[in-house]
Amino acid sequence: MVGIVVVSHSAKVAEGICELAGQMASAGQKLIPAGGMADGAIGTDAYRILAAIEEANTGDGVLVMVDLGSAVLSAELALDLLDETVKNQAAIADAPILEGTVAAAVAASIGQPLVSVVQTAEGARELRKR
Amino acid sequence: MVGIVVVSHSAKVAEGICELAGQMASAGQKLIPAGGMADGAIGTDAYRILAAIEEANTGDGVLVMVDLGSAVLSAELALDLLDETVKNQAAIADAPILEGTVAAAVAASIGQPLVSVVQTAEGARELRKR
Amino acid sequence: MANVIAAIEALADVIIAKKEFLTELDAAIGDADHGINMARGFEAVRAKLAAANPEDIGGVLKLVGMTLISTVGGASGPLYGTAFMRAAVVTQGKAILDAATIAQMLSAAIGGIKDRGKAVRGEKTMLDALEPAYEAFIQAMDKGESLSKSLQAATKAAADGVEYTKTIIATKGRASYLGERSIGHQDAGATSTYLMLSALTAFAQEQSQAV
Amino acid sequence: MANVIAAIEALADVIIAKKEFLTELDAAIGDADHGINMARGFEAVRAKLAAANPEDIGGVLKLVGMTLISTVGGASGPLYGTAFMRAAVVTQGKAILDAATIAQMLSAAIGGIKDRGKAVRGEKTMLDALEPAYEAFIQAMDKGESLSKSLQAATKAAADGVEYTKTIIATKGRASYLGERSIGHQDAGATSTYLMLSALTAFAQEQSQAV
Ligand SMILES: Nc1ncnc2c1ncn2[C@@H]1O[C@H](COP(=O)(O)OP(=O)(O)O)[C@@H](O)[C@H]1O
Ligand SMILES: Nc1ncnc2c1ncn2[C@@H]1O[C@H](COP(=O)(O)OP(=O)(O)O)[C@@H](O)[C@H]1O
Ligand SMILES: [Mg+2]
Ligand SMILES: [Mg+2]
Ligand SMILES: [Mg+2]
Ligand SMILES: [Mg+2]
Repeated sequence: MVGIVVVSHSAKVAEGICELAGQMASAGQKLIPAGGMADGAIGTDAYRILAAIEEANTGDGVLVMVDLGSAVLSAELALDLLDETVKNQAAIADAPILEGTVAAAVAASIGQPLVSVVQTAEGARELRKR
Repeated sequence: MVGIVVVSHSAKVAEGICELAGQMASAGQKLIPAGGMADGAIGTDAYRILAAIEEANTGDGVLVMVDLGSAVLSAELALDLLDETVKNQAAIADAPILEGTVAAAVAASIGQPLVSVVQTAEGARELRKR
Repeated sequence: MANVIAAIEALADVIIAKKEFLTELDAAIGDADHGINMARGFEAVRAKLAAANPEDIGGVLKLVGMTLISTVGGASGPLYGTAFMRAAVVTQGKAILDAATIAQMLSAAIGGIKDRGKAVRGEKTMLDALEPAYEAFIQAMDKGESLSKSLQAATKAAADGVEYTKTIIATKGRASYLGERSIGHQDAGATSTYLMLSALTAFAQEQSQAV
Repeated sequence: MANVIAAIEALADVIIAKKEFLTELDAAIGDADHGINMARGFEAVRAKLAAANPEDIGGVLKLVGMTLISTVGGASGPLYGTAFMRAAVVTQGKAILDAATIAQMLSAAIGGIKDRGKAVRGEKTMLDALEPAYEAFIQAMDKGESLSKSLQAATKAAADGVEYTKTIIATKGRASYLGERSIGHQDAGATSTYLMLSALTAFAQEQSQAV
């Protein structure tokens, strides 16, 4: 199963999104929050993201979901800091973080490969709310 | 200033998003989380949303941001339960909850009217992350 | 009034008894909370009914609706909540639950669910149990069947509706995330609708035998 | 090595001293944390440098870069972090900070920031201070100016770059949310770049006078 890392500037947001997506996911689904700084401040930390990606990877790759611009910078830096092998198995989605994570968790849980899980996350942009 | 209510199934998510958006907002900006159930469970509660809308409204209207499908149902029900006058001043955005709230908070903070704030929130769907 | 409250208690009993079953159904194609949600809602309903003293059927149903809205948490909260609130409107000032009133209630409830959820039959929701149940109820009544028999027909139609949900794709609610993979599973909300109808039917039967 | 560490400490001093100023700049068109972020980062850098014993300039800069990455938190974290990491690469094995090395460092830093942030000059970012500073530095060096004078020229160009950021629209980073309304405000990141360059310049001047 593709693992999922949720990168937010807010630890609460990352944890909450993982909880919500976890409701829709199968038991073994990795959903790892990487929110906020080590000291609890608001922000993103590439090393925490890196550790989360390693934790989320069970061999089928990792989808990285990000909230705001600077989270993308930290996530991309985290990928650059990773082993080439893991790096090639990780993808940052250009998708709304909450909506994309929930949709991706369903796709990952049913065993979809990374490309499809990324597509599902990015397709969440088109989900209509009303 | 247009007030903003953030409706999520997760209290953590709603609070965290309000914190993130608050960083970008002016001091007087109302950002009211309406997350989870009264007992802390995951879910949405139309009466909590209703109370949050009333709290967020300073006369310039309220933007309601929602996470997943059933939050929309609860938010729409909350609008139906509101006074006609307040109801006509509230709008549910068809927008990604985190990205839309942050963008909308900026727009609301600079005094944009409700229609523009809704547009800004919904335009957040087009923001590219990479 | 007492028998309406007793009827609601019968609904609460079955929902609470089937909490795990409903949650399992929701786990397969949703977020594994429908039984938890509904049981939380009906526990609260029980407590509210014990404390309140509604004046008419409308008062009872409004209390049920409001309580479900604020305690269920899932999509079923605003949906069943709206259904009961709408049923409350058509039973304002009424004290006796006769067949015509039940028909009006079911019709109002369906209207509420449709307005709220914007679903139609065939989208794998509670409507796939409730709408055929309503139609079967009306048909049986028109044929001159007793209230009890008509409710039996409604419950049978709801059961068939639940079966039917196994064959279709969910296009509303969380199960729609699964698309075609939702086929083969019965809808949790249709099932809770069926369970409530069957509890109401059993309750009506007891009542009619007691009379 | 000691003077490189001392130079970094000079950067830390100015950033920490200007924490509130930088935060205010960011409050106007961003999220009011640039000073907080940078000061947290450089407090951590100070602590790390006190505990570590880097072997060369590259080792110092790598430590600075890694520490900023894990402690700054904002966009400036990965950006300055990458800048220092790239500068570390070109100073591996080096112990003396001469003009040619500084030129290489600045160039590597700019490359790092551009790769990471995908911005170009004119987008109201730190690049609007750093790139002109680099160019002025090179130009002064080419004219045969001293290191100290060349750094002065670089700092002057960075200051002009900060002024320039007041006249343009932000198209990268959080200030881009404001669009045209970002005009009239100076960029916080360009300002912290300027401050660090000016601290480095002052430090180099003291060093040259001491020699
Ligand atoms: N738009 C809708 N219209 C009608 N019924 C719906 C709709 N969305 C969901 N449902 C019903 O609600 C049930 C799910 O309820 P529940 O699990 O309590 O809520 P949630 O899906 O929010 O977790 C579904 O099984 C379905 O019958
Ligand atoms: N893509 C980018 N490229 C270059 N510099 C950027 C970019 N995005 C932001 N910056 C710089 O970062 C500064 C903001 O840093 P900071 O406030 O610490 O981060 P954040 O914006 O995430 O809160 C901006 O003033 C700008 O100079
Ligand atoms: Mg559910
Ligand atoms: Mg739910
Ligand atoms: Mg900032
Ligand atoms: Mg920030």
